[in-house]
Amino acid sequence: MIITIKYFGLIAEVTSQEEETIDFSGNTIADIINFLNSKYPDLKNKDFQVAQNQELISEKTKITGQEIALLPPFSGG
Amino acid sequence: MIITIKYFGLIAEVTSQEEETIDFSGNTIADIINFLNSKYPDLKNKDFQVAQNQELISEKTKITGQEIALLPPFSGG
Amino acid sequence: MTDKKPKNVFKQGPIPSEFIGESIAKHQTKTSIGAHNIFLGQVRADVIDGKTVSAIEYTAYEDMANVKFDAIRESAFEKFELTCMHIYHSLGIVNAGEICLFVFVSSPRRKVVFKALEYIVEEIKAQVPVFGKEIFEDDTHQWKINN
Amino acid sequence: MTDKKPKNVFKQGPIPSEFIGESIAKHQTKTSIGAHNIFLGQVRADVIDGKTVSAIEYTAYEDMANVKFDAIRESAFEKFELTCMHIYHSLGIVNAGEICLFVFVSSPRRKVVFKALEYIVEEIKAQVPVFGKEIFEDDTHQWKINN
Repeated sequence: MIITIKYFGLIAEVTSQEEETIDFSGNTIADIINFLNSKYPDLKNKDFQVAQNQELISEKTKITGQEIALLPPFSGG
Repeated sequence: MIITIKYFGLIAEVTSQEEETIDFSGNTIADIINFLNSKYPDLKNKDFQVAQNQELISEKTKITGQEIALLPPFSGG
Repeated sequence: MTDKKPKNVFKQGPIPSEFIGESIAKHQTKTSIGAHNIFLGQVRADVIDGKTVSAIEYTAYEDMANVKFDAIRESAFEKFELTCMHIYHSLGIVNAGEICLFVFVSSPRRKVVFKALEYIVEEIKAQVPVFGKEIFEDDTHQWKINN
Repeated sequence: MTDKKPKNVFKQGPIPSEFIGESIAKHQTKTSIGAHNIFLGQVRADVIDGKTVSAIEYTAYEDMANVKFDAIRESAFEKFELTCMHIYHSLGIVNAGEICLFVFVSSPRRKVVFKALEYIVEEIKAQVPVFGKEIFEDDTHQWKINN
């Protein structure tokens, strides 16, 4: 499954990029977090939420193959 | 005792003036209100507070001979 | 009451939107401020018994009003951690749609400005001897009463 | 989520005080309005470990943020009797003392605007994916976190 992953703020600093497209065979958001933790070991210490299709979701949520985003703590305003 | 009385808003309409100076021999604010009620019979139906020396006071307050003001309900802002 | 004469809060006529913009601009040198909160009172074209309000004419017991505004300002500075506070109120004619009250508070942090602004506006409505004459389009009028 | 694309809340760079003044002026034709309440977020020159913040650089997950802003707007209109509501947020560099957030609510009566404005600002802080990078005078930085 082809997934686009977006990174923001501090998380984009850790991954050194703002977006990447990967071919991924896992089922849940937890699977993809595990995969990203291996690829970017510094991610493990960071606080972030995950959005899929622009909605915040939990680790148990199934991947639907659309846009995933890793969002550090919000600091607007 | 010479007293300056100021009228505002609706009260100034009833008295047809914004200020007058009277020579008055009563003791309390109640006395002056009785006097003004006789002079301006339409005052009786009106809602107002009394200030003396720019402080709101009750009818029992003694007249100090300074500035008295009859204030209808506030409607600033 | 102190001997110092309180600041004059009143402005003749409506408060222009440009004046509000300029007040905001003046605060940009104060870099400890993180949050501003502004209240604006605007004259409504209320319809009362089929007649439309075209303007409010404001009068005030000015000396007492300025003392009261000053007391509200000091009380707000005591209650809330504010960097600045400004209050302006119109006197004379303010047409429907124009601004008659401008209250501006600033603080390092946001939570305090909401509480402070509401406190100040409610105090102004309750404590300050200002009187609004609602003038209808046919030149009749009625005296406004704050709720 | 509806199919209609949400309004874009973001503006590049700081929000000018003139823009705020002009927004106020535009509401003077709406003569059912009696009260406006405006919140402005301003960038603070905080001193952190001896270094002074000179600017915040804002980025956002823009599509999601605009959806969230839209949801906050709809929710506020449901909860409160508002005539108008406007939200603007900066993207990119906003220097200390400049304005990064402008929220503007208007209603016939005052009581509702205080509650509505605080609700909207708190929702923005909590729900909208915007990220502020605090840039120090020596060009180092840290990522801001809302409290």
